[in-house]
Amino acid sequence: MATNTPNEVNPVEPGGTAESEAGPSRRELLVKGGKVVAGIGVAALLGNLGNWALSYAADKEPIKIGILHSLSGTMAISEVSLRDTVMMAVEEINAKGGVMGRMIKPVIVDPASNWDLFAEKAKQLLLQDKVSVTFGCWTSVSRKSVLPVFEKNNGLLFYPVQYEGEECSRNVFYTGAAPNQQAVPAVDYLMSKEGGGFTKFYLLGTDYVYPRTTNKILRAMLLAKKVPADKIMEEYTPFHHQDYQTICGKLKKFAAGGGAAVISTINGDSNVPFYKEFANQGLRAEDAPIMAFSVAEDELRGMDTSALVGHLAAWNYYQSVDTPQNKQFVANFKAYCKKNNLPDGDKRVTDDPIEAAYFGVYIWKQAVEKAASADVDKVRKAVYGSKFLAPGGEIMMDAANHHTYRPVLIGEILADGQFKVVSRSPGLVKPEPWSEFTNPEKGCDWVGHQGTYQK
Amino acid sequence: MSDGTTDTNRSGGLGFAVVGAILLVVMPLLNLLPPEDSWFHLSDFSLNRFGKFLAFAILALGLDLIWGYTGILSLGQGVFFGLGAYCMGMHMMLTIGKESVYGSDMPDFMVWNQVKELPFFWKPFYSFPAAVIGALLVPMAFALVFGFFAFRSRIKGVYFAIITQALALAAWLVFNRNDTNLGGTNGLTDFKQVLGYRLSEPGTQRALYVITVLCLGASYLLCQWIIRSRAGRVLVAVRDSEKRVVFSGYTPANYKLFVFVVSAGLAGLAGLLYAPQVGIITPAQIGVLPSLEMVIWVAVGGRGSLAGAVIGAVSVNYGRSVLTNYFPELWPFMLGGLFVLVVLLFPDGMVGMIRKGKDLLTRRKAGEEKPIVPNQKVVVPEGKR
Amino acid sequence: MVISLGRTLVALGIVGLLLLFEPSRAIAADGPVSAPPTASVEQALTQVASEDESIRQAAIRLLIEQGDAGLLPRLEAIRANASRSIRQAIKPLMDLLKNRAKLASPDSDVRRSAATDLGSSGNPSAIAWLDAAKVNESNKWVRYTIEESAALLRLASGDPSLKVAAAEKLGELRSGNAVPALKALVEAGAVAEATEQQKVLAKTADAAIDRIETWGDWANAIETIFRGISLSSILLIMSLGLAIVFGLMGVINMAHGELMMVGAYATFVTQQCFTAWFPPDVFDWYFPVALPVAFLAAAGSGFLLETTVIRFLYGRPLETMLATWGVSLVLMQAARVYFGDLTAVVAPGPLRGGAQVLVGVYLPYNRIFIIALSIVCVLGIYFALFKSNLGLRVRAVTQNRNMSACLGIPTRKVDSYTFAFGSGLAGIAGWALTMVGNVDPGLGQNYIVDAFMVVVTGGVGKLAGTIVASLGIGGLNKLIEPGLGAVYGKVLILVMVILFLQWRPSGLFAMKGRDAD
Amino acid sequence: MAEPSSFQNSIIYLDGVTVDYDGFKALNHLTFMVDYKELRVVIGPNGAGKTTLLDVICGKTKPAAGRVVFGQDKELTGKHADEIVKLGIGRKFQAPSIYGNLTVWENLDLSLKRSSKGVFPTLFGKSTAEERARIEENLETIGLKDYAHTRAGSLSHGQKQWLEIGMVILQDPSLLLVDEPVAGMTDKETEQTGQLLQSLAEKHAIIVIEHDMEFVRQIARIVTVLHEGTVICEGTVEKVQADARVREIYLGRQKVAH
Repeated sequence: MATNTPNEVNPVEPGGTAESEAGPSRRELLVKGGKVVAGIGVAALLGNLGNWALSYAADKEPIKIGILHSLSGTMAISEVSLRDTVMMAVEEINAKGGVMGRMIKPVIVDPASNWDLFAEKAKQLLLQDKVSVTFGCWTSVSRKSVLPVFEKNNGLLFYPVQYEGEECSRNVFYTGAAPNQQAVPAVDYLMSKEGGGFTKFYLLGTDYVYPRTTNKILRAMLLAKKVPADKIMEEYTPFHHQDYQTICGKLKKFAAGGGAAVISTINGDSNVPFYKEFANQGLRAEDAPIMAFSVAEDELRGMDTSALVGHLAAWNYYQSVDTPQNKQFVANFKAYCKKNNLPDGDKRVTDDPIEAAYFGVYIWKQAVEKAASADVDKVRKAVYGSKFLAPGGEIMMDAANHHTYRPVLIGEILADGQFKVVSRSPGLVKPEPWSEFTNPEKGCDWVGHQGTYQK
Repeated sequence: MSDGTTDTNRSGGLGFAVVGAILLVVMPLLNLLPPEDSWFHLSDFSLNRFGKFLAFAILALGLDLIWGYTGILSLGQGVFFGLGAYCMGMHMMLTIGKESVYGSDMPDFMVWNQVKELPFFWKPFYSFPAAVIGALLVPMAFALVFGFFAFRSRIKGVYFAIITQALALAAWLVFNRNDTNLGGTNGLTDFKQVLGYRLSEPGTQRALYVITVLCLGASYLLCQWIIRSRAGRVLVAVRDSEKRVVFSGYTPANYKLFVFVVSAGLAGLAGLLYAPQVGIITPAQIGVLPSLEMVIWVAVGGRGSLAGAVIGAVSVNYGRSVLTNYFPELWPFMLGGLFVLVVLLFPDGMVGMIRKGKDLLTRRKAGEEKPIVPNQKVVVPEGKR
Repeated sequence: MVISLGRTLVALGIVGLLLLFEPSRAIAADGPVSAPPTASVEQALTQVASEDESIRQAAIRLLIEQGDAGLLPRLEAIRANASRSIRQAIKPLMDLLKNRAKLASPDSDVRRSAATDLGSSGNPSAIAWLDAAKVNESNKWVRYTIEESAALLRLASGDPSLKVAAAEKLGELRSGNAVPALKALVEAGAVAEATEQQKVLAKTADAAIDRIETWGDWANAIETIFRGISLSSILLIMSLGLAIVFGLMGVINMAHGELMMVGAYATFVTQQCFTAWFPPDVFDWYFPVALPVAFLAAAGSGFLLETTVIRFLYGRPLETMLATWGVSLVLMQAARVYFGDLTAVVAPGPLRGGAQVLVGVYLPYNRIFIIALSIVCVLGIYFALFKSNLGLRVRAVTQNRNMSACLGIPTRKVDSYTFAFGSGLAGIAGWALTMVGNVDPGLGQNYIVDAFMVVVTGGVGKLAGTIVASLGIGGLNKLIEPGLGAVYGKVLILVMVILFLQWRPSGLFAMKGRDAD
Repeated sequence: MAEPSSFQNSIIYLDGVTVDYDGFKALNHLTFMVDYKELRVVIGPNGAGKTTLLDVICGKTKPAAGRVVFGQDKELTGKHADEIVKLGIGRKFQAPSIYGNLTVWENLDLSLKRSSKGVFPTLFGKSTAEERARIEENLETIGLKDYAHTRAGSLSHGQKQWLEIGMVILQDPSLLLVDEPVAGMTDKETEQTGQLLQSLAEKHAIIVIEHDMEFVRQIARIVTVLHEGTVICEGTVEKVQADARVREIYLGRQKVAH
């Protein structure tokens, strides 16, 4: 899927002072710098042999897993958190004796927010490091870039971010939401009496695959629900767009007379300028709420939330979800970040992709144990239909379509960057990679069929 | 000619043959012959990756021609690279056929974009020769038009650099648009075959590698021929004193246009070879930052030296590939730092350093003639001061 | 020299800010008096939770007529224990009461938003409340909204004569919010079986729509112009420092965007210091304080950049560009490592929201502020260049470096200070940009290519060129965007710039004369 | 042709040319002509418009008013510099303008007059024996025979000046514009340069701009004095030196003792 969201590491947070925050990271940098000086020569000489040497330094026969998240470049801000999460899960599992008595040994690579480097690093993980499973990717394009590599070499990828659907790969497990688990229920909610009974929809997104596909589904859905076509507007802005004056002007005109809601799939750093402009042009959350699919706690951390309060988001998990295991999870995550001197330490927050990345590791672990093997084909079968008590409540892997049953939660943004849940699906929602509105004839099934099939 | 090619004349032929033999014969054999666990075995992955670097080296040659020799800084080479890669990519998209996710004859992204009919500009790319010719001619034609307007009005120096940068930004924005039917941010991917050969087969990749090496060799010889011709000296002359070139009866704009178009063609060729080897081409490869990075390759290797361009492209990309494994957060520091360092201290890059080292060793013997340093500023550049 | 100029700018900035800090706009309005609940009210309060729909409706009607916000806590209690259908039934009642109470709020924004809500509630009882509130209302725009809401409610009421009057009123108010309702009336009047009354009403509504839409076009035009000016001022403020350095040294500083980022982070850090060390009621002051901090941080970085890198590359503008780009990579990554997150600063109170100047025309304060700041910067630079000693030297070196050196002007120092000053301006730009966007490592990249274009189009050495070019590029951009969208707008502008350079290859105000090239 | 018959003999003819730099009139309604095979020296104080005069002739600067005629009937006004060069006007700049990264030989080779200097003829062109002989001969003339394969950037200042003159000669122009050729030269070099120019004047028309009065006396036949963009005096060296206005300008404005 999607977002260019914030969340790496490290900012100065409210309450702390700038200096005291900058200190450790600077020292950290110096230490790293030292390592570089020492390491560069060796690394440059050994090149790929380095990996080989490292892997033999470990204990007897660990299971190797790959972590394929951008640690530098524009996406680092989002993806570093997922690496941390996976590492935390790995540490937890290893502390309890590993998988079938074997330690998990993560191989971390950095595709540097560069899509073709994603393909290269995926090849490296599969062909050279021969990992059993890979946890990674954030943007749709990075997933699409590695997909052929995984399919060609029969690898296994756990993809933890909500996405646009219309994909059904034998080599990927999708632990984030399919469109029918996020976008569709969110709009359903807005149309309901409880949600405000909105009748006009402005679909606004960053111009790439996730917003385009999501909006295609939403448009089909709205038309099916008898919303006239002239009450639906669709607009896309380029990545990193900053100037939302014109769009907010259009929006104001569209919203006049009431009953209008904005469905935002705006990505990453465009959000703050958009919300600010929206508020400054005199638009209110009461008249025209913005329902966002790419704004989560991690993005709101350290952001000026004043312009966002009262607007909505749809996810499958929030840090504020009130379950005992979630309290434990949040506390563990903060403790992990603090212990490992990760930037921001215990000020870190959890959100939907973090939870999805986390339980993905456990789903894989359970499957390996069930299959008594780390072999991709065996693990795949063992994943089908497996359940896990995730922080946000029990989730279940679909019996055939490689996606995940999850609950749908609509949240309202609060001033502290957390969400108040205003609506919750009655139970777990079955994932549908092919939307009933745009591809009613298609289904995804790797048990009874060979992937995508005609119903 | 003086730009270091005088010594290439003497020892260059041999060096070219040796390097060519290693790249063309030894590397594929190392991939093919030794058993997989041998120390000498070169994995499919490494060979394929190296092929990608060599494709970049072709682009670097073109950039060296325009920047190193002629002194025109083009910050828009990524655009030409992208045009070439997209032409090839479009062909490969069309050959996927029913194997795609949607099982449609149309490329996947058009299906989800609800494009019902293949846009007209896609149609020629059903043909492989058309795609190859397009990958070369489209960038060249684009460079011809853009360059014609730029050079005709005597836009130069910093001005030219800035408008080519703006061009890269504009191209990036346009390619990112979904309604241009070029695949948007996701670009073109999931290629299956080229000319009926499966891209997933190591043999196909090996063949692509060999073709890349051959293209690189041919490009190298082409560039060498250009710079050794009188026209090549005019290019250097343009860099040294454009005013004098005008007053010697040449029209510098035509020469600049020529070299700009050639460099665009080489960038297109690089893109053409890149797409099938990497298996994806996205707008991320053609924007402002990648275009600037291409300049780094040449700067690091040594501008004004063809060998330098090749060495720079390969070593910077190899460095990135390896170092991002170990020091991901430090890579941008290194890249930036390297660039500042090279510009400040080693304006002739790695080749310049090697040459200087060699000179130190041979000075006693050779004596008389001063080493020729291509980038030493002799004439204060026009435009400023 | 630079410092004294910095001081001037700081002073000007602070003055500008003070002008924005308006005295608080509290007014004393009499709220609805909370009388002790009468027996009927008490009865209604129990009936409101009745499962019987008709009883419940009657109770709700009564409570609305009473309009007593004092009952809210009790209703809340009832709602907490009620079933879902009852909860949903009570909610509109509570919203109405809440909004009625809010009509008496001291905060004009709250009053206004309450009036808007009442207008869209569709409940005729609110008409009387609104009419009552209007009498005491001193704020022009709140009164406007009250009138608009009342008219909207009347338009939805049953009385035909009221409806005609309301339609007329809404036309008079140029209320964009009324258009959908008015259009519905026009449609109702157009059908064959429409009554005479409906036809009259349709005619009135049609006339009202006409007025509203004509005005809407005007408002749109005004806002478009404002947006153009606003974007131009952002470009201008970014380009000024760049242009000065370009004029003097022939160098485009590719790290200029990252120096802006330094300014933005300086602002962010200042904000963090304020939240940490100062009481919350002086929090808003972090922003003016951040101005000199941002200026000095960026100027310092610029000075460092000049002394360690750029001075060794004189006479090689292209190499300088590349080296500064290397520096920009390093700075960006440094920010990513130190600050990481996508962060943003909290706008100080006076810069939040917008001023409504005309019906349908909102001018956000942050944008007005940036426009004002760009004017201040231009004036500041004008004085620095033309009225100060350093300025004289800068101009001398810009025109003829060798001659200046012969006359004993320390050209090296002039370069150094000018570069630092240009960088400081970048810091100010970064400071100002925190008001419209994020503070993140990519901040500098967002508009920077546009800023380069401005400088190139404007030409070397003339402030006026930069001003005209940024107005041109910014204005055109906003003019084209509504029609073509942001992307093709940018592409079109690039084409226009290239064509423009055909006509003037070295920019709008190129230096003429023998030394020109 | 509407020109009076006396202009029929001039190789270059400027008619009422005005050049305006932001209000400053570098040339003010200047009328000026030079005959075929004439060696003309133009002198004048700083800012008199001497270099601008050359700029206008070779198309580097566009006049605001007036016109420039080359030969009998070739209108130069509005033409680009490269077109004007092809018509047969060569120029040596004040600061030596050569290709520092090429050898002396290559410098000359590029300057040699050829039938076409378009991209493709140049790309495929090979030097003929005759062309090489001309370059050899030229090297002899400018005294750089021993430096043929030296990088031009490492020549001495005087050698660079000569190289540039050599390059201009190889273009075989009918009119040579020479801007301060002896600036920075030693006395001996100056004298040699003078001889060189005089010998060239047998085949070409030459306009020399010079400050050094000694040198002017050595080479000049007719001297034109420019002041504030107009001709104030024209004639032999003696006549010019005797002219009261010239003395006033030089002595009154700046103490040039030459």
